This record gives sequence, structure tokens and C-alpha cells, in this order.
Amino acid sequence: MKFIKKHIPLLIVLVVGVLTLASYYVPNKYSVDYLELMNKWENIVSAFAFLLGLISLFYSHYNKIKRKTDGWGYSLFVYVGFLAMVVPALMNGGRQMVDGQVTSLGWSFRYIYNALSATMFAVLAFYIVSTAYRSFRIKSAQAFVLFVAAFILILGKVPLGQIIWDSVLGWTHTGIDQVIEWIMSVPAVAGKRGIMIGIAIGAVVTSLKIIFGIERQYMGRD
Amino acid sequence: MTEPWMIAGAWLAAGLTIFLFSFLYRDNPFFKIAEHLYLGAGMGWWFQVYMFNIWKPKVWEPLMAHQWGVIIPAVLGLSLVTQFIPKISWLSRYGFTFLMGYGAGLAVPAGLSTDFMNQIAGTIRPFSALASMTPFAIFNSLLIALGVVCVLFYFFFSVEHKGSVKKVSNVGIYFLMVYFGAAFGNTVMARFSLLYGRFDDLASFSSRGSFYATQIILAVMVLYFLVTGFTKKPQQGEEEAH
Amino acid sequence: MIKKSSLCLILCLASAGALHAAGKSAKAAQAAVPAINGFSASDMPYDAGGAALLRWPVNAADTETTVYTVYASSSDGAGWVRIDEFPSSANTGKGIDLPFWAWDGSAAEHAYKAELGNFFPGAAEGTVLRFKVASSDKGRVTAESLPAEAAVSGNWFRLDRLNNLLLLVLVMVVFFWAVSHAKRKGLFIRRIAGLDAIDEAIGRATEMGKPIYYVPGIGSMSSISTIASAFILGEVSKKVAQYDSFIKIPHYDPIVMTVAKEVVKQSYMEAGRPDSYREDLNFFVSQDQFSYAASVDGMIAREKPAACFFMGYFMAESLLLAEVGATSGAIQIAGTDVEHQLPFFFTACDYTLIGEELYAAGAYLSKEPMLMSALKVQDFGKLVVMVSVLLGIVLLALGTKLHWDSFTQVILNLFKAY
Amino acid sequence: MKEKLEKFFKIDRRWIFLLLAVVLFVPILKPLGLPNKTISRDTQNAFNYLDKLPAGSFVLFSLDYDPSTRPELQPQAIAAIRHAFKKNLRVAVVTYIAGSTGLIQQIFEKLPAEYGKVNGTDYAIFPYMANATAVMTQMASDFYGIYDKDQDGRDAKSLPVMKGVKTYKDMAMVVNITGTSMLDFWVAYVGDKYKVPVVGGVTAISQPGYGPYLQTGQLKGLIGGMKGAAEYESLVKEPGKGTSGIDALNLAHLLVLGLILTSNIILLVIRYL
Repeated sequence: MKFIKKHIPLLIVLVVGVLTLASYYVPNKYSVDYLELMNKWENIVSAFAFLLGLISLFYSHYNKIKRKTDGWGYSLFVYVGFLAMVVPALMNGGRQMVDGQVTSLGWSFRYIYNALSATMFAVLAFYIVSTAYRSFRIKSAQAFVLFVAAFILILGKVPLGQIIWDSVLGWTHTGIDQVIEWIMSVPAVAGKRGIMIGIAIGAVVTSLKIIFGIERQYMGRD
Repeated sequence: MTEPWMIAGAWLAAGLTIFLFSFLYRDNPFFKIAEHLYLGAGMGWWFQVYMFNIWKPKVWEPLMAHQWGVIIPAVLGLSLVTQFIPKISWLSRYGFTFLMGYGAGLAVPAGLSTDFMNQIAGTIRPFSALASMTPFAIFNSLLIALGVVCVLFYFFFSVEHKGSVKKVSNVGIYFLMVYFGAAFGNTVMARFSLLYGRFDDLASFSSRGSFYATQIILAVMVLYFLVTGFTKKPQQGEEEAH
Repeated sequence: MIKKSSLCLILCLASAGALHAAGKSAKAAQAAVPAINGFSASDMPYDAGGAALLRWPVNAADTETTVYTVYASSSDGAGWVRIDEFPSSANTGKGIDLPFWAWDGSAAEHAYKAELGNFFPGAAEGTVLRFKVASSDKGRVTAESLPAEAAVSGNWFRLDRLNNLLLLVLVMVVFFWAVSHAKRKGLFIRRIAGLDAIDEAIGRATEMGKPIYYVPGIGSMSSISTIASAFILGEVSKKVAQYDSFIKIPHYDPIVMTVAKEVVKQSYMEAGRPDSYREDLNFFVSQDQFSYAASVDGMIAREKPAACFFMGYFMAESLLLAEVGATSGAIQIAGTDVEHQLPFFFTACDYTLIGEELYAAGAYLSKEPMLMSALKVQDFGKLVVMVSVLLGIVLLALGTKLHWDSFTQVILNLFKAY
Repeated sequence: MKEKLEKFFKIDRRWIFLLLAVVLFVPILKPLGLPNKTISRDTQNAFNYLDKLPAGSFVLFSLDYDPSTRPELQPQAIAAIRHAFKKNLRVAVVTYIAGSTGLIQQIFEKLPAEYGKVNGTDYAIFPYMANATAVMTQMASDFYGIYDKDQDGRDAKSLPVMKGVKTYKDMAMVVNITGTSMLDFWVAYVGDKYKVPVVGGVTAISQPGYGPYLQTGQLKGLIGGMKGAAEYESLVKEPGKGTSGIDALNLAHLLVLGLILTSNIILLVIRYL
């Protein structure tokens, strides 16, 4: 049983991993055929991974309703929202437009999903201003450098800021857009590249660990 | 969809938008409803996209056409779902290992080439064209190289950082700070853009054509807060609690 | 639709016929024009098949207006198909994008990679094709080569990617070395500044008699930052138990919560205070990003904890959490590997572990061999980069100054990804 | 004085929220009329790369953003597709984010008609696919292995717009507009691996992170955030939501700077006076 439960999955990850890895260095027909088969299969397998999120969302809200926990009534709206998308989709075969006319699916997307999803993240704009006021502390030389870079970018990205810069620092004959260009293409590149290289090696190591079965947390517990 | 539907849509969208924004003032049932709708609607949208773009054309239709090859990935895919059934949850390993092995196999060489070799090459390549570079460009290339080395040194954990070593890694921090500052500045812009997008929609829903949806719903929300504000005293600390 | 496609077919046939005719007339003209000597065709090396490599010497007599035309045909004697046309200055031996260990091309020859996939779609592996090249000037054929044959097939190794493979082998060797060493005798990791603040924060919480909040973020157990966070949590809760302070850990992911429960329980045992451990130190809040942030914010605002730890994977909620912590006056220690959230932590928190520092902190505190060895390989990678950048700059600058062109090419090729 | 300042500093943050709402909403109703003037190098490069392609070249657009980043990215996508249509390029659209299928539909509702473009002949839209890296890898050997049909269920291979296109070799470039890390995938799994020119369009948040790829030329150009959208719109001379958006952001940006400075000055005063 241990063989089926543990060793075969580890064998799958090893074989698929090594073959896929090798396909980078082996260009011939067999390698291409292997990759093509895998690509098509991975596409389908991943499509089922979506069900994981769906089921766990449904399950957790079903539990809330069943146990009548605080605010269980709101959980009903999760199902309402779901049906508001799926029912129109079934009615129209997944089409948002038919003969230049928006279908009920297109309507649901535009007026429900679009409004909700976009607003959820737009709310953050308010928090960023209050953070700027209440917790942006220039408490060290490092924070000061951070502040200066942020200041220049916030100012220089809008035309009004450019006008202000030109009227105060116009004598330098350096536009704020040039300063931004420099920040983004010189020191920021150095900073990001330094972070990136370490992370990239970390990711390579993690991937190797996965292929060789050393890292298997994603497999869940025995 | 006809004209009345579009107006109804404008009302619905304006309402949901304002409900979500109302959270900024205080948590309230309207926000909670909109928030839960969001969770469900997002899943619903994804579900129908998967259904009509992948499950139907890539699994169901081939099966109907007796192309039995798709059974293998479909079974592997379905095995993922067994995760929720403790007794047979080990079956899901077959699907996961299949996904992870492929992903890891692709990632290793690509990571080495894109984020490692190419980055070294990018840092040193400018120096092969020294003759045609302006002094400022040479300075910039040197600065990038210096910055990269210092930042890497800051993240180098195998030697103790003291003395001159510490100085090098300190220089690295400043490069990081410039990068973070740029990120901060750009984030401000990004978040405002999103808010602008919502406000722009709200402005368009406030027109006569949509029967002033924005104004009316906004007024109703304000009224709601006034009424509830008088009837129940907010608990201590609640205003901080968003 | 049907009409259109049949029209296409007719057009195709017609043009094929024309080509055939052109082939014939070319043959007739062959006697009249001088030959391009030294024309050779071979399979394009290191590829997946479907391409051939054609080489012939550069003709000193070519002018700016000279144009080369490449033809191919299947070996059964069918007509010539025009593959490509390019000016005589293009496609010299230097133009083939292969590194020095896989290709030796000079500017004195033409080297052209003929992509045949679209011209001979039915051609199987190893099909023999015939090629020829003709030069012309203002539409008049000035020279033509004799046909050469080559079998086009896929190859077994991308020799041009040898540098990548060697690097991979090197990384693997170092990785396995580090794993075995970490298990046996441990590896050195330097002290990390932010970690000293942990004691200070916990001490303060004890003095004030207020709780400590440890927020592990919204990552799942598979992200490295969450794993590192779990190890740091172990150390923090051990100290909390020793000082007899009080910790609260709100959770986003149920699986992370089960792991964290084990970790905290273990720490309380190790600190000799199993009696103080309670199951509800770890509690589940919400699996929705914003509800999670809002609820945690509410708790922090109400309870005004003495210290807040934000360690792990954070997205937009970093902003909300760090702000409320800062305004409530807590000592805040944060750490994440999500770069674009770091500015918010950095400005609002007292100490911030940046990116890999978080992993290092986890490894430093736990001495976990797996974390240690990964960190060592990362360090090794960084060392390679630092050395190659410094050496590379010096050598390249020197090479350019002294005009050692092939030397600079060698260095550039070494780091180029093909 | 000190107490007053302290009180002012601890102001209920909902006042700040209100201030932002006003500062951002008013310019929408009454535009300031300060349009974007500068063009950044990366946007210019992106524009130039597309601009120099000969008519009839095949460009693959990967539009991977959902409504949550729509205000920044939809204007970029519209401007870039307008540009492609103007230059008579062949356009194919793919996506790996399910939420973007609805937004893609909205773009192609009216845009093609303005340039007299026909679905299937001048452009094609392909359905959502899961596992982006697998699909990207597949397109290197056979596009139709994964996209056998277009969004309307027509046979992809026989569409006139797809004539002669089978792998990346037949594509002039890839344009990826995304609010996720999809662009990293395009660079690593396609651009570098199969030598395809990649141009990106990203949110302002992730824009600074792509500096290294731009410096090495792994990315041929980058459109960043709403500013990038405004820049591209002015380059194709079709002002849209990006242009009007930048105008509206003017005051809000200054508000943030004002707030950071105010609070830090207050703190200095409280501490040292």
C-alpha cells in the first residue's frame, strides 16, 4: 500500500520532472512529442485544480449555514453570486455576445462581477493615503532615501508634478521624467537584480527538491 | 439586452460599488452582502469559463468522439478533488505530483537562463562597448554592477557582517531602498488608478440616462448610517476597526 | 468559405506551376551564369529538426545591390521552391547565434539557416532535401551554385546550452553537498539584525502585561516564506512561554493553522510551560484576504498589543495591518519576500526582514537542515554572480581596450543563454 | 500647541478618506486639462517595436488581467490593439486569466469595426486555457495542438488570419498585458527559450521590478500603469481612458505627498519643541 500511496507518486514526479528538465537540452523529435503530450495533459489536469478552490469555498460556507454561525445569512449570498454567473452562462452557452447583442452572461459580467472585483481593490487607494499620513515615518537615513525616491516618482508621474518640478528646479535643465528614468533604469535595476538572483537560485533549488522527492509538503501528510 | 436592462445594470453596479465603499465608514450588512456576492460571483465566472473553454471542448467532446486518450489527464485531474475525502486523499498525490514534476522540470533551466545567466550577462555586457559610451553611461553601468554586488552581499549569510564587510552590505541597503521607494511611488499611482476607474464608472451611472443611480444610492446609504448611528452607540474602538 | 479555400487552392497550384517553370528556366540559364563554388548544405545542428544550414564563401565582387536567393526542393526531382532572399551583406558566418564552443563561423563565408517547416510541412524526420543558392543584381542572375543535398533531422543535444547544463550540474553538486553537511554538523549563518529585536519586543510585552500578535500572512504551507515564518513562530512562542507573556496568532489558511498549533505547542513544551499552552492561541479568522485583514485590524486596534509580528507571505493587506499596528503604538517586526509590499512594512515597522533575510531568519533560528542547505546554495549562487560580475567587468574592459575581440566574445558567450 | 498638534495628528482617518474621495472625484466631473506630456523610454520602445513591423505580421496578444486591474490595463490593451490594427498587423488574442475573457469581449465589441477589421480574417480570439506554462510551451511546437478552435468554435487552422502560423517562429512578437506575474513566464518560458521578442504591459506596482529585463533586452519594451497607457495613447494619437485618468490623478498624487510631509513635520515638531 505504501508503494501505491507514496512511491508511485514520487516516481511520477521524478520521471516527469527529469524528462521535462531534459527536454530543455534535448531538441529532437521524441523530446518534442513528449512535451506536446505533457502540455495537453497538464492543461486538462490544471483545469480540474480549479475545483479545489470552488469546493472549499462552498464547503466552508455550507458549514456556516448549517451550524448557523454568526452572520450565516451572508453565506447564502455566496451561492447567489455563483448562480448569478452560472445560470446566464448555461442559458447562453457561455457566450457574452450574440449577433452584436450583449447576452445575460455579458450583462452579469459587466454589472456584477466587474463592479465587485474592481471595487474590492480600489478600496486600497484609501488605505494608502491614510498610511501615508499615519505611518510613513522618515526615521532613518534609509527611510529617507526610500522617501526621496518615492517622492520623485509620485510627483513626476503626473503632469501637475512635472509643472511644479520645472518651476522650482527648472534651472537644472533636468526634467523630472529624466530623473525617474534614471532611478528606474539604474539604482532600481541594481536593487531588483540583487533580490532576483538570490530568489531565482532559491526557486531552482526548491524545484530540484521537488523533482528528487526531498520536498514533499505539497503532497500532504501520510 | 434591452434598454431597461442596462439601466437596471447601472443601478446594480452603482449599488454594489457603493456598498463595498461603505466599509470605509463602518462595517455594515450591505458591505457584507456585497463582499459575499463577490466571492460567489468570482467563482461562478471562473466556473463557467472552465466549463465552456476547457471541460466541454477538451474533455467532454473528445470523449463523445471516442478519443479515449483524454481519460488519463481527466482522471489525474479528478484525483485532485479526493483531497477533501481523508480516506482516499492520497489519490490526489497522483495529480499533484504530475503537475509539480512538470512545473519544476520547466522552471529549473528557465530560471538558470533568465534570472541568473542573463542577469550576469546584462550586468557586464555594457563594458564590451566602452569605446562608444558616454562617461555618464559608463558611470551608470558601473553603478548597476556595484549595486548588484552590494545588494547580493547584503543577502550573503555565510560571513559575519562587520568592519568593511558591513560597509559594503550597508551600501547594498541603499540600493534596495531606492528600489522600494520606486515601488512605493508606483503603488500609489496604481491604487489611485483603480479608484479612478471606479469613480469614473460611478460618474457615468450618475447621469440622467441611468436615473441618477449613484446619487440616490449614496443618499440612501448616508441616511442608513445616520439612522443607525443614532439608534445604536458604536462600541469602543469600532471606528478603528475597519 | 468553401469558395475562398478552393480559390486559395487554385492560386497555390498556379504558383507552384509557375515555380516549376521558373526552375526549368533557371536550369536553362545555368550554363550561362558563373557558378558559386564551395556551396554546401547540411542539417542545422542542435535543433529540433526542420532546418538546414547552408554555407558558401563570400564573394568579394558582390556589391550593395547584390541579392542572394535560396531555393530548396524535395529530392524526388520536384521543382525548386524559393525559401528566402537577402542582401549579400546579410547572413555571414558571424550571424549564426551560437556560442564559440558550438560554432566556428567567419565573416568570409555566408551561413544561412533555412527554416523549412512552412515549405515542406509533410517532410518527415531525416528527409533528404536539395538546396541551391543564386545571386542576382537588380533582377539579373549573376551566379548560381550547384545543388547540394542534406538530410534534415532533429538532434540529440543542444550543445549551445552546455553552459546552462554545466551550471545546473554545479548547483546540484553544491546542493547535495550542503544537504549532507547541514545534516551532519550544521553550517554557519550570520546573525540577523531584526532578530535581536524579538527579545526586546517580548520583554516589553511582559512588562506592559499586553499580548503579542503574530500574523503569519496569507500564504499556504507550500510557500517558502510561510515555512520560514512557522520556524520563527516556534522561536518567538518559546520566548513568550519563558517570559510568561501572551501570544495570539490569527490565521488565514486552515492548514497553516494546524502546523502552527503543533509548532507553538512544541515550543511551550520545550520552554517547560506546557500548562500555559492553550488551543485557542491559534485561531482561524477568514480565508478572504480583506475580511482577514479587517478582522485582525479590529483586534489590534481594540487590544493595543505591545508587539506585532508580521512574518510570511503578504499581499495588499500588508498596508492595512502595518498601519493599524503603528498607530496603536506597538513595536512592529515584519518580514516578507513579497518585494512590492516591503516598502509599506519598511516605513511603518520598527524592524523589517527583507526578502531572503526572512528565510535566513527561519534557518538561523531553527537550524533546520533543509532550510540551511537551500540558503547555502543561494549563497553559493550569489558568490558566483559577485565573482563573475567583478571579473567579467575587468576582463571585458581590458579586452575591449586591447581589441581582443575574440576574447571578449568568449566571455560574453559564457554567460549568454541560448 | 503641542496637544493641538497631537490631536490633529490623531485625526479620525475617515476624514482623510473623504479628502481623497473629493480630490479624485471632482476632476472626473471637471477635468483639470493637464494631459500627460512626457513619454518614457520603455513605452516609446514598445511603440517603436510594434511600429516597425511590416504590415501583415502576426502579433500574439496575451491579455491576462481581470476587472481588479482593469483601469490600468484595459487602456493599455486598447491602445496597443488600435496600433496593431492601424498598422494592419494580424492579431490573435489568448488569455490565461479566466476573469479577462469578459474584458477581451468588451474590447473587441466595437474596436475592430472602427478599422474595418473582421473576426477570423484580421484577428482571432482564442478561449481561456489553464496552466499557462504548458500552453506557452505547446505553442513552440504546434499552436493548434492546444488551440484547435477559436472562441466561437471555428476551426483555428483554417482561419485566414492564422495562415502560415504554426509556432513562435511565425510570430513577429508577443505582447503581454497583465496584472499578474504572467509576464515573467512569457520572458522565461517563451522570450528567452524560443527567442521571441516580448513586449509587456503591467500595473504600476510591478513596473519597477521589470527594470532588469529591460536593461538586458529580454523585454523589448514595457508599458507601465495608467501613465504608460496615457503615453501609448498619445503615441497612437487616440486619447482614451488612460489620458483622462492621468488628468484626474494630478491632485490625488499631490495629496499623498502633502500628507507624508505634514505628518512627519508634525512629529518632528512634537518631538523637538
